[in-house]
Amino acid sequence: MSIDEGLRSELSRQGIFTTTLEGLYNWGRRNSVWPLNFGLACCAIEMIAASMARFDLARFGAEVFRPSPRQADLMIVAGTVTKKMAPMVVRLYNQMPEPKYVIAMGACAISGGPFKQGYNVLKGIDRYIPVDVHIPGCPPRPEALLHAFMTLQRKIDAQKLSGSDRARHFDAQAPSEFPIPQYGQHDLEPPRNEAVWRPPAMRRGE
Amino acid sequence: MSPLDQVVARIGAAIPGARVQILPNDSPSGQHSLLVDHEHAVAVAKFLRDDPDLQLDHLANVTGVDWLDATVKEKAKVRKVINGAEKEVEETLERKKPGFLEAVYHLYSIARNHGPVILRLRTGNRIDQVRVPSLTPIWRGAEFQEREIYDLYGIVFDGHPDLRRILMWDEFQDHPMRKDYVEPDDYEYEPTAHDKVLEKAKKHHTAADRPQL
Amino acid sequence: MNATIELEATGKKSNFEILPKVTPAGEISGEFLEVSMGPHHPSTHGVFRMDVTLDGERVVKLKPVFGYLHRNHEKIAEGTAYLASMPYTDRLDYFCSMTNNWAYALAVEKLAGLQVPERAEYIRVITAELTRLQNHACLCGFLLQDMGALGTPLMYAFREREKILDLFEALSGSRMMCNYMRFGGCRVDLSPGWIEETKRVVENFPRFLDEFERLLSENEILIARTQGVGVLPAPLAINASITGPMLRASGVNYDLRKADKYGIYERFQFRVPLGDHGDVYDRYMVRVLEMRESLKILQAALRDIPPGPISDPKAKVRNFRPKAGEAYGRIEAPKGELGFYLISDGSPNPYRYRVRPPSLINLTILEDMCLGHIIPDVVVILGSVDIVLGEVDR
Amino acid sequence: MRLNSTTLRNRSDWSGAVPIRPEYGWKIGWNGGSRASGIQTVTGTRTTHMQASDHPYLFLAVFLVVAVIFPLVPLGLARLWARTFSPPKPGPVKNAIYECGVESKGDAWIQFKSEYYLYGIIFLIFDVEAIFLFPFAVAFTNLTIGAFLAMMMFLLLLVEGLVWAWQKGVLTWK
Repeated sequence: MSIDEGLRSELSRQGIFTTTLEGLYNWGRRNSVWPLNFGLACCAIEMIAASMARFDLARFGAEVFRPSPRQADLMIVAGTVTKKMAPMVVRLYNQMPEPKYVIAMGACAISGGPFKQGYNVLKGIDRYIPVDVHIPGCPPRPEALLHAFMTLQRKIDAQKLSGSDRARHFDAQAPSEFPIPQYGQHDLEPPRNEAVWRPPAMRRGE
Repeated sequence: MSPLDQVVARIGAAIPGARVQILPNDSPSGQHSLLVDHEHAVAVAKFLRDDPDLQLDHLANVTGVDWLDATVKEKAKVRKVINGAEKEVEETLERKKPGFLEAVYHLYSIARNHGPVILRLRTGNRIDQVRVPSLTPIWRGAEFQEREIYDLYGIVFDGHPDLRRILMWDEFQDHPMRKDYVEPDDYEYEPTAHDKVLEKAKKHHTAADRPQL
Repeated sequence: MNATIELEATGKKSNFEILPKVTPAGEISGEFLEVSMGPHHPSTHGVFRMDVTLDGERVVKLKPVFGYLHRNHEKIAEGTAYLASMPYTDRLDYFCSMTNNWAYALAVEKLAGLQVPERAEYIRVITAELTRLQNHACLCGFLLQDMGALGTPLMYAFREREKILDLFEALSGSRMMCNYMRFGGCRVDLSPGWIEETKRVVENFPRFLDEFERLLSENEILIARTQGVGVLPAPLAINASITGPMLRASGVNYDLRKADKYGIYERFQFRVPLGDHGDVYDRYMVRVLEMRESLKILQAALRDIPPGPISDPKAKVRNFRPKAGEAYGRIEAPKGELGFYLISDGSPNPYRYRVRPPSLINLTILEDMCLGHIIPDVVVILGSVDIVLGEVDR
Repeated sequence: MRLNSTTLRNRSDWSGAVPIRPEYGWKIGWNGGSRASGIQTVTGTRTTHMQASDHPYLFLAVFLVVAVIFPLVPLGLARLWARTFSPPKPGPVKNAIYECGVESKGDAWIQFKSEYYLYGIIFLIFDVEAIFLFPFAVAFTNLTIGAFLAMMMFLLLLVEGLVWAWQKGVLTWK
C-alpha cells in the first residue's frame, strides 16, 4: 500500500510528489473539520473566544461552526453535561454523519469537574459517547482548545483506511449510534454505556 | 420605613385575624422576618404591596428552606430531692422539634426605596402537610422561583398558575435540595478533594464490579 | 394546578387561555405548529429551550424550559465551607465572575459583620465596572449576531473583551474565573503597573464605543428589527421582579448602585440611563449608555484609589464560622440584581445558600413579550434579555 | 486567438520556423474591411480540427456532456469510496427529524397557513421568469421585433399577476 519512505523523499527531492490515497484523504479531512456550534456552559465562551480574532481558529480550517449536526464533523462538548442534557448530547452525536469526532472540553465534560458531587451532573460525557481528545482546565484557555485541535488533526492523520486497526467509520461492524439514556425516577437509565466506558480500576489498599 | 413592629401592628389593623409574628435575626445583618399564617398570607402580601407607606412592589427573592426534625437541648433548673435535701439542679432536657419546610420572600420597595421586609411561610411538616398559598398572583416575579421551590423542596403552592417541575425532568421523583436527599450512587473512584465523594466511590466499587488489573 | 388564575397586577389572564382549543388528548388541533427552540439552538445563548406554539409564524404560546445546565451549585455550597463556594460563584454567570464574587462576599460580610478597607472597595468597583463593560459589549455583539450581523460586531466586542480579560488575568491569574474577592477584602493587591495599564484600556474604550455606535446604532436594519419589538411596560416589569438594564429600559429608575449605595458607589458621579419605550432598541441603547457611564466611574476610581490594606484583618480565612442568623446581600450585576441569601447555623458550612439569579427572573415575562410576534423577533427579544445559562439554572 | 499584423510582421522568424499553412491549423486571410482602407493586415485564427461554424450545436453538446459528467463523477467517486471504504450506517435516530436535540414528536406534514403556499407560488413564478430573462438578455440585440413583443407580453402577464397579488394583500405577512 505505502511506498518506501526513502524512495518517497528521493522522489520529492527530484520534484515528484507522491502520496497515498489514505494520506490524501486524511489531509483533506484534517484541514476541513467543521465543529458543531454547541456550547453548554462556561467553556463555550472560551470556544467562541478561540474562534475570534485573537486566537483565530480559522487557521486550522475549523472556523465554520455548523448549527446543524448534519453538517458537522466534530462535537466540542464545551461545558458541564447535566443529566437532563445528556440524552440531548447523545442524540445530537447520533445525528452527526460519520466520520465524527468528539473533543471533551474542560473538567466538567471530562469528569464532572468541580460540580462532580452534583446530583444532576453527569460525571463525564465519555460515559455515553467515545471521546477523542480531552482538554483539562476549568475552563481551558483558547490556546488549549487550539492544542486539542492539533492533537485531533494528528489523530485524523494517523487513521487507517483498511486493516483491522482502521478507523471506526470504515468498519461496518462498529456502531455509529450509541444508546440514548432515558430519564429515570432518580437517575438516568442506564447510568453509563458499558460498551464505551468502564469504571477505572481501583488498586488494592486504597 | 417604620420599624417592623409598627408594620405588624398596621397589618393587624388592616387585616383582622391575621397572625403575624416577628422572627428575630441575631446576625449583624439585622434582617428580621415576619412569619405569616396561611389563611391571610395573600391578603397580607397584597396589603404590603398596595399600602401607600410601604409599597413593597419589588419581590427580590423567593427561597425554600428545609428544616429537619431536630432535638433541642435545653438547660432548665429543676428542684429535686437529692440525699434528702431539696436542691435546685441544672438539667438538660431534650425536646423534639418537628421539622418543616419554609418559603422565604424578600420584599423591597422601588417606589420608596426601602427594604427588605422578609415574609416566611411554613408548612405543617415535611411529609404530607406541604401546602402553602402561592404569592404569584400578587407578585408575578415569584412564578419561576416558586416552581423551583416546588421542584427542589416539594412545597406545593396553592394558587400557582403553572406548578410543574422546572429544573429537573418531569419523571424525577425526589426533591433534591432537601437535606435528607440521597444522591444516585454512581461515582467512579479517583483521587478527589471531596472526602464524601471518595467514601461513596469506595462503597460503590465492590470487588465484582471492579475491572481486574 | 388550574391555570385560570388571574394574575391581577398585570390584568392578563394566565397564558393558557390564549390558546383557542386544546383537544382532550392534550394535542393541539388544527394548524398550530409546535416547535422546540433549543436546547441546541444557535440563538438561545446556551442550553435554553423554548417550546413555541405557532400560528403560521405568530407565537401563540411560549413556554421556557430550564434545567439543562442545572449544576446544583446551591446544594454543593451547602456541603462546603463558606470560602470554598467562592470559585463556584465564578461559574454562575460566566461572563461576570468579578461581580458574582462581590455579591457573595457582600452577603457574607453582612452575615458576619465584616468591614472592607477602602482600597479593596476601590478595587472592587474597578473590577466590577470592567466586568460590566465587557459583559455589555459582548451582549451587544451577540444581540446583533442574532439579528444576522454574523461575526463583525461580535469580533469587535471580543477584541475589547480580550483586553479586559488580560487585566483580570494580570490581577487574579485567570482570564474568566477570577476567584478574586474575599470576605472583607480582596485576595491579592494590584500588581505594579496594573493601574496604568487599566487607564490605557479605559482611555481607549470610548473609541471602540464610538466606532460600534457609528457602525450600528443608526443602522436601519437594527432599528427596523428592534424598535417596537418586545415592549415591556413598566408596571409589568416591576411586578415581575425584572431588574437591571431591562427594568431601566422600561423607564424605571432603579439602579442598586444608587438605591443601595453599596460599596463606595455614592462617591462617584454617574447617571442612570433610562429607556422610554421598553422595547429591544431601548434595552440595547441603555446598555451602550451604561458602558459610557461605567467609564466615568472607572476614570474617577482609577484616579482616586488610595494605598492601604486590602482586606479586613478580623476576617478569618480558616475556620470561618459566622454567628447563627441570616442575611440577604445584593448588588447591581451587569444583568440585574444579583443576590445571595445565606442562613448560618454557626457551623463552617452555610445551612442555606441561595442565589437570586437575575437572568432567570428576567425570563419570567419572556412569553408576554413574545406573544404576537414572529419567530425572528423571538430570537431578538431573547437576545435582549441577556441570559447566561449558568446563572439561570445554577 | 487572434494575432494582429504587427506582431506577425515583427516576428521575422515566424513564417520560416513555423509553417503557416491552412491545413496545419494557421489560416492567413485578408480582412475585408482592411482591404478597403488600403492597409494590409494578416489575421491568424486558431481552429480546432473541426470548424465550430460547421456544427453550431457542437458547443451545446459539449456543454451538456460536461454538465452531466461534472456532478456525476464526484458522486460516482463518493459511491465508489463508500462501497470500498466507509460503509453507510443509517439509524433511526440519525434519520429522525432534527429538533434541536429534543426527541422529535409528531409529523412534519401538517397543514401550514395558506400564506406559505402563496409565497411559494409567487416565488416559483419569478423563478421561471428569471430563467427566461437570461437568454432574453443575452440575445437582446439580435432579436426581431416580433420576438421582443412576445417576450414583453410574457413579462406583462407576470407583472399583472404580481400587481394582482399585491392588491390582494398577499405580500404583507399577516
